[in-house]
Amino acid sequence: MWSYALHRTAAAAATLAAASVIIFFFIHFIPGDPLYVLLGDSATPDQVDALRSKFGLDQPIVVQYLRWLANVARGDFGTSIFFQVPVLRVIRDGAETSILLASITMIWITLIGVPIGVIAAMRHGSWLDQGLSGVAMLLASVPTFWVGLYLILVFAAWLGWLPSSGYPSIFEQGGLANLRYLLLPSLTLAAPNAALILRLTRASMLDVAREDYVRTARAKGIRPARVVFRHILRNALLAVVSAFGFTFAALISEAVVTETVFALPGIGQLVVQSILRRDYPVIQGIILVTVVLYLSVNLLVDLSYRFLDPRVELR
Amino acid sequence: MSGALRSFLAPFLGRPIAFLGLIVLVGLATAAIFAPMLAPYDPSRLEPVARLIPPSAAHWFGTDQFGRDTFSRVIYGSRLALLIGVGVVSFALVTGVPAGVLSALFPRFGRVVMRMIDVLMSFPALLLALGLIVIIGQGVTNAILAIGVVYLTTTSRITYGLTLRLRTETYVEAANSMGAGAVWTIRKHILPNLISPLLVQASFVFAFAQLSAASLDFLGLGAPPEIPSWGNMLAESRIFITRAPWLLFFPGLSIAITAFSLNLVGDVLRDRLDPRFREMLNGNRR
Amino acid sequence: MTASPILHVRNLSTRYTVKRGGKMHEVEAVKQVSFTLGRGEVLGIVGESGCGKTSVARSIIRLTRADGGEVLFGDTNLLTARSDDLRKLRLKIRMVFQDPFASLNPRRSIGDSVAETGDIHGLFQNAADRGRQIDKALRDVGLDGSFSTRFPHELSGGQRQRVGIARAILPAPDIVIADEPVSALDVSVQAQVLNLLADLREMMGLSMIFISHDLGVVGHVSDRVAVMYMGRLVEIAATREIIDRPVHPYTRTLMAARPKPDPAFRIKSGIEIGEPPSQFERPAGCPYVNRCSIATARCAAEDPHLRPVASDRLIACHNV
Amino acid sequence: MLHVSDLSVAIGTRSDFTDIVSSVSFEIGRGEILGLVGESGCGKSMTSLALMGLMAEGGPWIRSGRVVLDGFNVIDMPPYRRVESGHGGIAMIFQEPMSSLNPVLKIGEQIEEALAVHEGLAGAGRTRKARELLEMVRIPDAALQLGAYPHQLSGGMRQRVMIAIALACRPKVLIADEPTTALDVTVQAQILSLLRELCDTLGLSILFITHDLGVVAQLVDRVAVMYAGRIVETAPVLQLFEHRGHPYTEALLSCLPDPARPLRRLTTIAGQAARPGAILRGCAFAPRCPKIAEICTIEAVPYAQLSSDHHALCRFPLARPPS
Repeated sequence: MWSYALHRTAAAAATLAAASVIIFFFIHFIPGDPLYVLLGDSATPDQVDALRSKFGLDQPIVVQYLRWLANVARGDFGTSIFFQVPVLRVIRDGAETSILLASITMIWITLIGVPIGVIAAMRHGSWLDQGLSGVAMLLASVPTFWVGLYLILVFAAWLGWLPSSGYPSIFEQGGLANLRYLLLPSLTLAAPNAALILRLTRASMLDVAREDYVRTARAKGIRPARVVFRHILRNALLAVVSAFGFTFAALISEAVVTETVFALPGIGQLVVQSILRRDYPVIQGIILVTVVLYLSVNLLVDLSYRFLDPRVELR
Repeated sequence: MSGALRSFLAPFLGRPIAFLGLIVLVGLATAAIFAPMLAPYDPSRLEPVARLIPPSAAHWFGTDQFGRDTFSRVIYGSRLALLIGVGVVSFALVTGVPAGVLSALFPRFGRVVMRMIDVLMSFPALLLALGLIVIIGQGVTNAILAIGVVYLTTTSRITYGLTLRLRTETYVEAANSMGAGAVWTIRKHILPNLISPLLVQASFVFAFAQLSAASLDFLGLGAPPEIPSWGNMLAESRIFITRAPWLLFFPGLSIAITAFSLNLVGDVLRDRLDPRFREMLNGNRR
Repeated sequence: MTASPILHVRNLSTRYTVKRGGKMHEVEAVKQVSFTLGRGEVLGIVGESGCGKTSVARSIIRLTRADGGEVLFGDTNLLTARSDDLRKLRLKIRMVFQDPFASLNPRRSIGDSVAETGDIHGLFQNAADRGRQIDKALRDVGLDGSFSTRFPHELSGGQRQRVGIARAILPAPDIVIADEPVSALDVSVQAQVLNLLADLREMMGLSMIFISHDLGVVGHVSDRVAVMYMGRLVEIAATREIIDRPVHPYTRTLMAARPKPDPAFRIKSGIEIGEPPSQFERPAGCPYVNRCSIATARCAAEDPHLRPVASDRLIACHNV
Repeated sequence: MLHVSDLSVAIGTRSDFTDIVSSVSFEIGRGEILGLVGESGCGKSMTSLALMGLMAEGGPWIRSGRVVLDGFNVIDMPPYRRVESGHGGIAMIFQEPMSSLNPVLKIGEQIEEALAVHEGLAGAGRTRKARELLEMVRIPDAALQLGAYPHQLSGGMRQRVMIAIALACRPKVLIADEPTTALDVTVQAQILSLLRELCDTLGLSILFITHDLGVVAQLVDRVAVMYAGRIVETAPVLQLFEHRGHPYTEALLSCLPDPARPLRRLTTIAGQAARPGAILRGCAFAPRCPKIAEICTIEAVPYAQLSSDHHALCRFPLARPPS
């Protein structure tokens, strides 16, 4: 039982290790002396010497990498050039927004994408099916920020129901009501990805419906609705669950744009600001955090597969 | 030649909407090529007097805050869209396909390459592109390269899966049993059977590249402002969202129609594919 | 009637490593298989799925890497042949495959597929010569030249199998290894292809290894029959002997289980035949031990070797 | 027990259709095994799906015919509606054991599911009945196997589970669509003997569909030979093998390689198998028939009665060879 879980975890760790090497070299790839890249052009000489010894920049590259890895393990991602505070703290401030945004979006994707995909598949070929598939394809072809801007135009500017930007934390004044700031952003982020999940659910439902064991179930005299939910949906969801892995990746990517459109104080917007401000340590830190987050979500999806599909032991 | 054309068009004739998709793509290409003739105004000519005019007979799509004609800028924008699409697709195919094919046919080489691809795929798409742009700098070519790397990973992974599948086909084994070398197998058996699945992949990559490029432009990290691009136009329109909604509508619609048509064409071609390959092409990502 | 041998297979062994339940398993697909093929002879290899009959063929033609033993064709060992020896092997020993729908590349014309060997090894002087050889090969298998410009999807299963045979015989080979060539065809089409193979055998003096799970077909086509079980050769003898007087317990079971197309001879139902063990729990000693009606303690301990029991019959069993 | 009369299945639209099964009629008595034999594309599997009411919507549709089970016409009724109307007496097993069981459900669950529908048993009673069914189909340590998943069983074992599931539906008639084609010959022998045993002990009637004339000879009581969507000959199995009335049956049997007389050329059938619907008038086998006459291609062909229960769809049936 454990060999599969251990095997998958080891694979994820190996990928993370390899990714960390690339992330480490990120600073060195940037044109210019790594010291001034890390400290900014107006760094004072003693700041430069302090940093050189801390990261052992005069040491061979492997030692530098290990030194960097040790620091990162301890949570020391270096100091933000712009904010002059530890990078981790900058990221932590933005974490709440991004995590809440991602979670609410995942809920929308699951609530909208899967059920409608099932309905479209059950009504295969009907007007409803073609309509839903058409809308899904349209949503999957539309730039995220265009959807966002239009939601702002309609719900914030014209109707004034919802705030168009900003996000006061739920721990501050206003409490949970502040979540309404995330309503439009999460819908913007959910639209294209829910469309993809809808099309995937529909396609895998239709594939499974053609399988022999579904014909066996019908031959047993089982009512159509029960055949759909007990036999077709259960197998179709296997494909959908495995798609949640890369949907989460798409989510992180588009969050960068969505947070910029809605001026949300999340990690996504932070990356863009840091790039424009040439705040490289923060960029490096964010990339590392998102890669760790993404690989862990992928690992979770992989491990959950173990319980959904009994054949997985064979793999 | 007409035989190949007819066989290419065949899937579209049956489905009117898909045919529409094809027509839109042809329209995009014509707009891009004949932009100077089609655009009524010089896209970058400032006309302070004609600032923020709504769509009218003189300016079909209205004008922006500098008095530039939106319709002309949309027409010229199709040039960049085509350039980005073709650039990203060719980069992804030129690098991804050989990597996928060779990795599948030479397992020792394959294990290393596919591991590297896995590592690259652990970076969410836009972050990978942004990271690359930070290193190689902004600009159209760099944007194409950055987005190209993102779709190099999915293309090589899909090609790897397809080639692994093709390698076990009986006709490839028959060729091996007759003494066919790797080059012959690739040229005569693998590549010809990769063409239609890769055509499907190319349409999806072309569509996603539009969206990624627009995002980069919107974040101000894509094409420089002086080049008319749909993404830049949207970024600039943000401030006038309520006063000049047409600035938001037309560029966004152009991106959506282009991406939608390409997705449609990709879908239609995918339905004609051998069912065993169809399922492999779901692994795309934005 | 052993004609002078054209092919010697000695102690051929092939192992696959298979991933199952997270662990790697070694499966002995072919274990110490030895036999000779006479010039102009048809040797049938029969056995159930997973018995290694296809692996033997794939090892000889080097589609699969054998782990041990040797295959002598004339004086060259095919398993280690290099450059022009290997080229000779590719032209002299040809293979016909089972599935007519998968053995032809859908994107290439019938002519190109038939001429593939010639194109690879440069057997054609010029395009005209190539066209002639294609037409001749197609006519030899009962099709006409017009097929060369058509594509696989325009042909029936039987026609495609004929194209597969044309591709194999184009370079006038000495040996054709046919791996279940008619199993995917209907009875009426099967008869046509079997007649074709018989004609080609006479016309070109071909020696053949004919692999099938269908005893009726193998019995009809072969001069001698080898029976395989769990990677081993358990019995080999003249066809008449195997059909009328099977000796090895497994061969007897196989003969008994075959549904003869004659309602007068019905299998007495209920005879205990048991299931072949999976490749992964291979019993020690003789592989047939736990299904064999005459098994003794020795069978469970010691794996029997193939030994002659009559003028031209070899058996791998302690008690026969 | 089961009467099928004038069953026709067509493809295409209601106005412009082609019959892939045209006016097929036969009966199966209690405890009798009727073999439906023919080459691929002759419509035998389509006939079985039509009998079961498993026609997928959008695909071929039943144009005409009656399927009377114990006096009740169940034509065009999907299985669940037959069960609800109390006439669910037909069960079915299929060719591919590898893909006919739901890979994510335990064997026990898939049997109990059928029991729930047909027997209304619940809880422990249902599990006990499922175990009994597994024992009835000779699966070793049945209790353990209830908890197994399909991928853990061999092809032969899975086919036995399919039979157990069919038995759970308390059938009067079992339709078996090439159940042993994908199995090895030794495993096939056991499945065939199991089916014969179930016939004798439970009085079960079986419609056995196959292309293998050897299996027909070994198992069935009566045979119906199909060609291009039509039944061309029906007879008790011994009679059919001795006196082949229809030229196609004669050609089919003489194509069989017979180890007893090796190395002689097999007789073959000229031409290609008829595409369904290609032959509109006269006899479908005419183009390939050695005894073709002008009238064969024009007039509709009547059934010739060769003996009380042996008839052939041929104007010039073959005479009985001197015994």
